[in-house]
Amino acid sequence: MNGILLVMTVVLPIILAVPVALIRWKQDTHWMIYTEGVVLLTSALSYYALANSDGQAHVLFRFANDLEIAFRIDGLASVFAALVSFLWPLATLYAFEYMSHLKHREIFFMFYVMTFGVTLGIAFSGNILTMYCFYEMLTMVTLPLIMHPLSKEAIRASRTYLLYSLGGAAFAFIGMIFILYYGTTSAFVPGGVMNTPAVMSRQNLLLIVYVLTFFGFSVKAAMWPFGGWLPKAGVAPTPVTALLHAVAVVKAGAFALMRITYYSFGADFLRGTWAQTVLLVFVIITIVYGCSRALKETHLKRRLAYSTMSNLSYILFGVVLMTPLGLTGALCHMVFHAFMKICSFFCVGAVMHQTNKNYVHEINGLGHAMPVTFTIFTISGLALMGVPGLPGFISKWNLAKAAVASEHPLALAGVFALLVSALLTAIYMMSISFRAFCPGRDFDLTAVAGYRDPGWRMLVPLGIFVVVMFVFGLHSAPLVEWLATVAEW
Amino acid sequence: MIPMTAMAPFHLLTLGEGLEISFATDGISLLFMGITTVIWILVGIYAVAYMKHEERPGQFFAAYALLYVILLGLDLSANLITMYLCYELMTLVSMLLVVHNHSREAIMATLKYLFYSLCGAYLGLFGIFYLNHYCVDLNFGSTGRLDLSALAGHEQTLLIVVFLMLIGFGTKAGMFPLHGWLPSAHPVAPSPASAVLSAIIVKSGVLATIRTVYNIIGADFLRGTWVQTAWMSLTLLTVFMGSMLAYREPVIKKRFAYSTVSQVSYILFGLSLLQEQAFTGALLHVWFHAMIKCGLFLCAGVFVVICGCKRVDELHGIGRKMPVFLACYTCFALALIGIPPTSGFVSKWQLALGALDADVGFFSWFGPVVLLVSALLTAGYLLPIAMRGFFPGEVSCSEQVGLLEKKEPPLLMLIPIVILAIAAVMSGIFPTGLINVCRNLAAYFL
Amino acid sequence: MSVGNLSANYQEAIAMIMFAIGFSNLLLQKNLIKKIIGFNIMDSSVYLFLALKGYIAGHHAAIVTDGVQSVDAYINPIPSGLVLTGIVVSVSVTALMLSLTIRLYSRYHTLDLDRITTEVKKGGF
Amino acid sequence: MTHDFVQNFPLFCIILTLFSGPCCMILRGRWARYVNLGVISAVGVMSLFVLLDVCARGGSYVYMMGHFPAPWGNEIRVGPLEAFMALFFCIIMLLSMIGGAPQRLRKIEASKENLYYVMVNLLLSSLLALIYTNDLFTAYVFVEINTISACGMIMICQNGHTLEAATRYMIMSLLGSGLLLLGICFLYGLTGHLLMSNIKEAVAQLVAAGTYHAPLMVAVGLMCVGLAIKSALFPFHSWLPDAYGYSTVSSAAILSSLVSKGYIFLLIKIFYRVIGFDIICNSKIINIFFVFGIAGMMFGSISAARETNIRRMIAFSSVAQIGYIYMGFGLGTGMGVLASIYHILSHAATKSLLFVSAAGLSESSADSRELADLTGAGYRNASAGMAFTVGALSMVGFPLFSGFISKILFAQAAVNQSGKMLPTLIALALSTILNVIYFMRAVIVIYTPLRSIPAERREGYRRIRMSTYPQITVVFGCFVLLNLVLGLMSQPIVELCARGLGMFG
Repeated sequence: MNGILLVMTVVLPIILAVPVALIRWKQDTHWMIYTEGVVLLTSALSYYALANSDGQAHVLFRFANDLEIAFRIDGLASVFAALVSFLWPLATLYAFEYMSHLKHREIFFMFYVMTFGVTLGIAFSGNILTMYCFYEMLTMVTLPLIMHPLSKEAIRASRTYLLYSLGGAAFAFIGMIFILYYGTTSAFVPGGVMNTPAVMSRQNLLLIVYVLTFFGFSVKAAMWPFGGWLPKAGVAPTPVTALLHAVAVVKAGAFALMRITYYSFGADFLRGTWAQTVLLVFVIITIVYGCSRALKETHLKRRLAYSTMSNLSYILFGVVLMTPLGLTGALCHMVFHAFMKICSFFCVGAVMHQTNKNYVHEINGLGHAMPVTFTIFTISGLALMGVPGLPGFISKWNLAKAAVASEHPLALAGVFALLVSALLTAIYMMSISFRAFCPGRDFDLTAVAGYRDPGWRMLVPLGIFVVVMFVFGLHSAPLVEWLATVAEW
Repeated sequence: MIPMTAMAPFHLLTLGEGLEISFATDGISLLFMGITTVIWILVGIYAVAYMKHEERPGQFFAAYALLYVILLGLDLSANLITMYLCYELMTLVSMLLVVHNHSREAIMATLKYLFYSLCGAYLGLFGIFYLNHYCVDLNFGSTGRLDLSALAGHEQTLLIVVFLMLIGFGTKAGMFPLHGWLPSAHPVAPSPASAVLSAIIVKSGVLATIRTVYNIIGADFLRGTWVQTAWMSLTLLTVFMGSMLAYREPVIKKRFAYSTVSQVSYILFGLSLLQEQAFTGALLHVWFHAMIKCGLFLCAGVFVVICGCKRVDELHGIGRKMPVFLACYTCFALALIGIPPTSGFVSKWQLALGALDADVGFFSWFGPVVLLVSALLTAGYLLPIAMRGFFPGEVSCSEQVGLLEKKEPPLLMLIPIVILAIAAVMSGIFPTGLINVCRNLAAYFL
Repeated sequence: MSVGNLSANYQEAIAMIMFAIGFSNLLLQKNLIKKIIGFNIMDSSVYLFLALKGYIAGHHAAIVTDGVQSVDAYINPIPSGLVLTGIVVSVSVTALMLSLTIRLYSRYHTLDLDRITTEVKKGGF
Repeated sequence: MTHDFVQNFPLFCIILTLFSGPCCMILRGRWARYVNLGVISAVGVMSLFVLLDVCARGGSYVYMMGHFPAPWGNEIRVGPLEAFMALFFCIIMLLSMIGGAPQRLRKIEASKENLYYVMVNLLLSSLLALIYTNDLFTAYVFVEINTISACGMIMICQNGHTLEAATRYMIMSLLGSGLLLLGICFLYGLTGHLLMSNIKEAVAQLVAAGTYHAPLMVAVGLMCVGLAIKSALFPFHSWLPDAYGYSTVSSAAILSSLVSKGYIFLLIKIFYRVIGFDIICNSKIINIFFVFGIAGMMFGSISAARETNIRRMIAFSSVAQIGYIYMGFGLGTGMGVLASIYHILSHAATKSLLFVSAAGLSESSADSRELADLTGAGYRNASAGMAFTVGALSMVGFPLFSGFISKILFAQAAVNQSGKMLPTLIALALSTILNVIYFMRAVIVIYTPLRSIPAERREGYRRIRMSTYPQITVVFGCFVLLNLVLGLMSQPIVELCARGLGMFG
């Protein structure tokens, strides 16, 4: 039963999404209701599956004896799946209003829903082959979403995206093969599956492969220098940028990295090796690089994209600490950053949708016209800065705790980088709020009089996100404890 | 009498594990709460009258009240986390006060203020992250909470971290090198705001430093290390530099701001000596400087909104028009310089004595010398206003002043100033009670 | 390989040399006709080689004229068969090549392959 | 059907195709076409029966032609792998012939059409012979027939490009076959046999005795180089792009996916049945294959990425794929060869699909083959667009499609080889990236909306519905299905190939 349920959760949205584009619907509301229904159904299914998962692997089919597509729910899977399943319905709701005056909406939503299924597939994948397959599929399914505007730059962006992601996957492939060969099993086992006697003889080779694999997967996690696609992909409609390029896709990359690091290669095997040092360096560079680019960027969405880049590297920082605490911190930030960033993206999206303004210097005084939106934006900005009482601080705290505890020479540098990026975050987020709320004495508010806050379909998700943020920020203990149990091995 | 040790803390809520938000009262917190409350009431009265001249008084008072609550939270916080929480919130809310009139330079100054404060706060946070691992817990205790067994081998790192924390919290206290926000934030803020800024907000930096050094790390750990030396030299440098800049600064509020920079570093110097009497002096100076500088800024407010003067040389002959007011100003000036028997003298005397019998070698005599020099400079940049105010000399009063009719400022503005002036002088004449309190506190820490 | 056995089977050596000549002609000549000639030289050298493999000194060709004699009266006939087959193949290939050459010549009025190539490129598709 | 009857089928196939060729010469175009299709499908059915039979009997058998037993007579050798290859080749050929039909009919003048089918039949017969024969010299003869018919297929629609391409093709393959022939003669001289099995025994004795090592290696080297030239291994590929790029679709599809594969299959037979694989592995030849294979993968992809003509781009990608196959040999393990064989299959299935769909795309864009002009072709000709996308993904090695499996097989084969592991894996990764660069560029171009190119360049653009050429749509369906089958149910096929390979030795 459970097996079928799992498979259904992944396959159902992919199948049920097709009618959205194929059927000729009489009215828009019909297919909107249908889409939302499918998404809600999938979320319900996945939560049900999480609620009573038996922890068994369920094989869908086999490529070969040792190559099988199998689904399994464990702690990590449930974190990611729960997160995604919570966000998707809200994002879809938001998307309805955002896309309201764009073309080819049915096609867009078809792929949007399909992506849900594929993402869940990544979450539930029980072995590395499955994960790899869904990872590749994710690329192809999200491609049309980026291409959707069909403008020149959208095409260019999608080409870049494709090149980066598939190229990264090509290197991830190497790691997969190695795990298939050197691992005792291809399934994910906390603590790693390395076949120790076979490994010991050729440790360095394995480390090289690990680093290559890490780079491969880190393309989706937008690690420097492989993150170039992320800002470019900002041309996509905001629901895509917000949900996919702040949560689903990029977090899938981080998720994959957690899998290979902690569940395949094994953190104990990697801790203290040169590989860890190398990766730490890259991650720290990314943390600072992303923020400073965000500071220079004047296009709102691209600015947020760069900030995503650096925030993802917070997660990777936790990952490469190679300790349970580190993984806890990483998971923590994975969850919290999802809410903070999707919230800020939605605010920006609301601005773009209501006013067609895309650049920082255009939003002067809008705070008086769209108070709700910009208040929420400010809150999410404060959260990203890591003001205590909001989730950003919690994840920073856990990451820093892990870093200091790991006593790795570079870890302190990492903590410092976190704070530097927090400072830069403050500047590039707060400067937006300032422009919006304090345009200066000589600014006449009639210029923005025409603009309003968006409709309920946009505001409801935003409100929910804010509430969630405060709840997590003020009382994160249960969640963090759960994550800690997940992260143990 | 004031309880020394912290009572059983009141636990509000838990952000995450290891992140308790809890409050408790101990001597230090009561001391700071006291001064905060006094200042807040007086400035509140003053502001009622003052804000008639500004727009959006509602917003101002909202932020003002909120800030008071947060400051109380800061004073009462029972562990570093709570303190940091209030510290950040304080920054954000006081930002609202600074930005209050939305002029371009106000916004710029606010961003600068935000940037500096966050720099400081994050340096502090860095330290907190680090200490969290090497401390038993982050609750405030008498002799430090370091977990020496865990610390073994990381002392040097810890020292670096502590130094960073000192600089970080020193930012709010306007200590070199991160003092740059004061002179730009004060002039743009409404005068009540700048009054509380330099009377209380900067003191929160001092409070944070005390908490870190004396409650968490413990004075003994730092005594004689390079950190102490570096700290002392930074403070002395700030003392001198601050008064020097103030001396060369024509704009009134900027001049007072620079003077704040130097005066607060008196306090930090006292703390950096890690010596009982110096500590007493520092605590005293917290009180006295709060009252005096608050008063000065209130005066500045009068200068600005009543006389419409921004620069010093526009004030000639002001004493002819509003003698009582200028008399109060003179009291403040004398107190800040430290002319006996005013309050400033008492605290500086304690500081000097503490410096002299602290065994910090070179600094034990160099410190007092610098204090003296800066006192002279203080005289140099405060007194001329009073003198030219009363005795404009053959050049008759400046044109702005000339336009004024002979009239004191409105009562609501005058009364707080007078009260503060009297307090500033009297507390110098009868300092015993306060000194005892501070002595006990010092004895409790050292 | 010492000079001794080189001289011992000089015929094979000659065959190889011819092969080399033909091969290099087929490869390097620009002129199509010369290429074809080179090809023929190459093949014939191989046939020579084969024939040598089959030939046994002092035996007759495996053609029965005056009654079947004992096996060691004849040379090995299989290579001869192979040679015949090979000749057929090479003839047909040569024919094909020649016809190609004629077509190209009638189009581009040259036998120089490189020039033809440039012509083609110029002509576009 | 009884084995006694079925066992004749291979011979029937060869004979049938061989003689149906000349028949087509006297038939009118249409009839010739039907005959050709009929023959191909008949051969396919027969090969299927042979396959079933062989699998049922669980072994290979040797079929004596004429009345002379080995070592004098000529033989056919049939095993699961041979039968399966024959079947597969027939399927691909059938699909490419149907898929290429419309364009062929437009390009070739009616009087010549039947000649084309002559060529195709001869080609098929030579391929079958190459697959089945157990006699080296027969192999040589059919290699030549193969060359001639392929040349004819290239030049069938006569224009400068095809003529020149055909000439170059001829020259290169003549060089190749010359070397092959010389190698065979050497081997004959050394062993005195032409039948593979006998040669192998003799060679085994030679190696055991340790005599004639140099000549043996020379012979092997000559044959390998010869076949490498004929199968367009880098750097002998100069003839390939033009030959595939300008000939008519079905020729390109068949040439790229079958002809070169026939030679490669012969090479495998030489490895296993003539020389003995371990001897090959001990020689340095495989390392040369390895190096040139990887070089081919890189170079082919890079030049494909620089191409703007879509047909030539696909052709260059064939160079890269051939490189994969030789790299597989170069690994020098049974796994490696197995991977290569699987790649032969998947590449055949994919490449012909790509050629046919590319033709469909360019037909919808005023017969232009320039990538820039194909903008939006995916919308004009939906089925071709889909098909091309699938092919491209399979080439990139996207899961679910055949390319992925062969990639995995290569990688797994490499992991066993400690020395060549990292180079292989990294080469795989890089060439995947390169594939992404040019194939995905093409895919994105064909799905870019038309508005980006000016209106005056759009004349001749037309919309091609699935109903316009139903048979082609069906062909696309079959190709995609084939890809999916190879991608999802690879296990039985791999096992079959492995068994067949095992019986080679």
